[in-house]
Amino acid sequence: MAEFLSLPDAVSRFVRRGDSIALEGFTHLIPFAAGHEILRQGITDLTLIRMTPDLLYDQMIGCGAARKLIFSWGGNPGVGSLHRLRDAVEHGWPRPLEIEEHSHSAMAHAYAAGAAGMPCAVFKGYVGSDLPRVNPRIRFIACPFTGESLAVVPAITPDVTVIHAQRADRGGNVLIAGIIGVQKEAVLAARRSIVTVEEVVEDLGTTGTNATVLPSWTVDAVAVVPGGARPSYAHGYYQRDNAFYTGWDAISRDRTRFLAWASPLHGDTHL
Amino acid sequence: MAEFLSLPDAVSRFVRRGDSIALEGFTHLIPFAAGHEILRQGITDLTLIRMTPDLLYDQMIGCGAARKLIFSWGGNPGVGSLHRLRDAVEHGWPRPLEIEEHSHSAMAHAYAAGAAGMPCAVFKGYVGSDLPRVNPRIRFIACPFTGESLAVVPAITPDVTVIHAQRADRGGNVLIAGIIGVQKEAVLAARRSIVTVEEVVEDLGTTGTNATVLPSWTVDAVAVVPGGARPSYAHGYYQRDNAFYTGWDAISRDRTRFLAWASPLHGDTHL
Amino acid sequence: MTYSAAEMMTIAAARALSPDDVCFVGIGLPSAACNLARLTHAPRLTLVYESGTIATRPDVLPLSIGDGELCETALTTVSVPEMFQYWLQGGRISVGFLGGAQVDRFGNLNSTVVGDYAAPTVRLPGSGGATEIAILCQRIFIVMRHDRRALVERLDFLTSLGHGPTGRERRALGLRTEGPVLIVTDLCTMRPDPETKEFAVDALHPGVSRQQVSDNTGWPLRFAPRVDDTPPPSADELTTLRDLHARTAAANAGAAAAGEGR
Amino acid sequence: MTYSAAEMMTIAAARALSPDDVCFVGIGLPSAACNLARLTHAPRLTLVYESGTIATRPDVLPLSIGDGELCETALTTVSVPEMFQYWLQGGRISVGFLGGAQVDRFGNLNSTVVGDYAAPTVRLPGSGGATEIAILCQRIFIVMRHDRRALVERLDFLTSLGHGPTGRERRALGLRTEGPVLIVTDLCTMRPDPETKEFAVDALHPGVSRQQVSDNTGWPLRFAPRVDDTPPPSADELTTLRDLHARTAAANAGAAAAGEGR
Repeated sequence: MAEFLSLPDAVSRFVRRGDSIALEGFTHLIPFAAGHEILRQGITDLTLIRMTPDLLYDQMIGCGAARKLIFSWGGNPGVGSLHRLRDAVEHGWPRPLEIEEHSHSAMAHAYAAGAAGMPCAVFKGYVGSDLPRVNPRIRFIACPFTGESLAVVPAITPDVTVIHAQRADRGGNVLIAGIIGVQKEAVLAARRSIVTVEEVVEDLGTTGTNATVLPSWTVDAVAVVPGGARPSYAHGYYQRDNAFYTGWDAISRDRTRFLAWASPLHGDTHL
Repeated sequence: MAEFLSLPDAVSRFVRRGDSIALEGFTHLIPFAAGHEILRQGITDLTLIRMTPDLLYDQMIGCGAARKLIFSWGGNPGVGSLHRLRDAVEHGWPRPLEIEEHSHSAMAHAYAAGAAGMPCAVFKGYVGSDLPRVNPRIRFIACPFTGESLAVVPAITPDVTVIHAQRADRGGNVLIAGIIGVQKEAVLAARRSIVTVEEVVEDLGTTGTNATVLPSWTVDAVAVVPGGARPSYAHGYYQRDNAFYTGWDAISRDRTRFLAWASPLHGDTHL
Repeated sequence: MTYSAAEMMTIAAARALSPDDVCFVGIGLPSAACNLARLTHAPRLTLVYESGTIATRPDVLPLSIGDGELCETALTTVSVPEMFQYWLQGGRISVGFLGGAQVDRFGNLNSTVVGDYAAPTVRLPGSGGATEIAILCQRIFIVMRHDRRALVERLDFLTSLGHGPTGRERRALGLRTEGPVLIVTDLCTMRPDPETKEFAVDALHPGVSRQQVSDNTGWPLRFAPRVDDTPPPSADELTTLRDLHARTAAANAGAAAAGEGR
Repeated sequence: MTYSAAEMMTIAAARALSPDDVCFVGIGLPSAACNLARLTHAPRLTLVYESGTIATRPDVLPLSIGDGELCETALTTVSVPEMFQYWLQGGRISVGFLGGAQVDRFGNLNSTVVGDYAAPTVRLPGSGGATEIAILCQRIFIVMRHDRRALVERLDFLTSLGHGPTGRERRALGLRTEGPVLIVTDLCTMRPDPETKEFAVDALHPGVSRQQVSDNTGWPLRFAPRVDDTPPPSADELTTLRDLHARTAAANAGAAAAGEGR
């Protein structure tokens, strides 16, 4: 059963130094507030997992909270590079960042495999690409019926997944709507999970529907954090702050400007 | 793009003698009218595929339309046996019926694999069961990362899938709601597909939602057949005729009573 | 209040459920037992049916696993592939109910054929969800009518793994789930020996003798060191169960009157 | 009407789409080209974005692949795993648009690194959907700015398979999809030789010379036996494209005013 906690309490209870952690969101519903709380609490040595590490992971990497990144596309969508990610990979600043790199299809399949209790995901992928040469966690097996070569990657099973959703009911059941991404799979695949929500309502109104719901017994903590996805957006609540995404390019290009931006978020331990 | 056709035209255009065919439905939305039309047109030598062959397949098997059945549970839910199925397996009446038998999980995974363009489905299954001894299409492979033994079955890719859904819009997009079963996967896995619907509406009302929709370009024919699922039910339209299901037991127990029941459905060729 | 053996059996099964359980529910007695538990001592009990309905709270018992009532009272309804992938295989279910035509002393089940597979005397419905329910739910409760044709020395076909043909195979296969922990019949309840995994009677329903149970069992039946008497149904249990059945009968009669058949 | 090279490029890409195509659309030029096609000659064109939006009809161009506009105008929105499983891998997409930092003469693409993978000069965003889009869509259209750093003799990293490093690998691997059939740049369009699969210029945009194209290409560029002149943008194409961009700019300005940042 999900417990209702404050965001600081949820993070301190369920996120630990050295965890593998997925803060998922596909443009929509990115859990910025929870990510910033992790920085504030100085939790470090994280393995960050996400299909589309964008500004939030750029910020966490720039603050030195991550030792490894598992990802499939690292950019500022429609704007350009993630300069903190690049600085870490290209120059090891503020600390070296280990990379495990996949394709979107591989990661989507790997989250689904994690949710489905499978040790690995089998799919049609990586044919002719150099990625299997640089990632030993990409293998191939033959279909026992047709002989066709199929790609295999390990299931993603984060120590903890954090997502933002529109709302929960008083029982702690969570509704996700709109562009739902891989958030449901990321929660079901994880050992622990935190969901921040815009609001708590009496009734989700999902009875009798095929809505995307995480039942209370699949979630550890629900924290009510209105605006918890900003500058990302929450369908039905607020729009994406595209200006912040565009403006991030200049902030993140420059270590000094980034450090000034990040100073209110610094925990004690890592910079 | 789906074409709007009458049910007889849709069946004669897209269902052929000797086809492998899935008339799917999980208690809900069973395409009885389409199945009966197949009998009326005397299409035979079919390989019937369905997780839960119930009364419709009992009727089709009793009429001699099937040479093979691929299934995972063959009963009259809450009532008892499918006597026509039993008569075919136990006594070869009216013709012998080849059986390929799976578990629900295997068939659900195999439909999903078919929809996903995979040659096979890999899952945790069949451990310790005798089913792999009697079904050579159940194999095992080892996870390349953990060594764990995993079950593999071939993807289900029917020549034709027939389902019943609540409604289509004028563009031929189809909405399925309520207990959605494996119908979407069965259509996406098939080479050809027919959807019967209760009605055609101007707008499905699914824009901006996560509803279960089959876009027009995934369906070959849409036929408007109000009541097309009776005595099964259509959520939002009519209820299940439980009395018919209960009454079927007595009809199907007896070859003579069954033949009398079936006589209006006989095609010319098979009995 | 007087009561039938079938009522005792349903009530004994219901009592075995804990409030925090998430149950994969089959049609018939398991559905009655789970809903009875939900309406009595385990109001938070979560019911999942393989048709895709999650956390459903039906007011009447479904005739079929895919009845509209299940969807209309569920928190949400997912596709059948998702049900088997994320929910059953994902390890989200704590208790699965299974039955079958035959069970052996180690809780292995046959729901496939009586006789030879290729030329069966009786063709049974088959596995349905059972083969994977048996290996993927944390614990399995088995419900069976108690007679020698059902509780057999040797299965004609092993559809769903219990503790294995000799009681050792399940452990050897490395499964992390517990397997069958309880058999409930209309005569008694049985639990497996911690070491041998052979089921032994641990409680007799009121008025049932050891001899009667042994006579109706197809293998030389063991009794646990301590055999309890099953407490008889309470008035609350009986009333709740009968109300549930009465609502179900009334709803079905109404639906039959409204329906038409082909 | 005068027009920019970027406008010509977008319009040339749009023209290559057929009304019955189902497109897997990326952000930027592909999104502009697909929506332009939908608003001009191909109103039935179906747009699918990897964020899960199916048959979307955005009124403005998304800045990101997961913008709310895409969901709000889609027939339905599915999960990202479903998008990659049933829709891309299921073979439902006829045309995939790809770009990248580097392309070679056989349509292989690099969007991973410039320099050595372990110690890159430039760390690029990575594959995203591209690696599987390249092998699973029926046909691939490549869009690139035409310069020697982009159209290279040899890729630093092969992220997404075109016809293979020697033009023969794709066929040898047994893929049933066609692979890259078109490269659109701001200078020309190119199509692969049916036998060698080497891309050759088949049309020059208005005012562009052969020399100019060759000078901006990192390999010894071939020209098809017949090289056409790309028809200049029509008034309708230009107006529609500019209206689309104007609506987009207005919407973004409005959203920026409404938003607040962190």
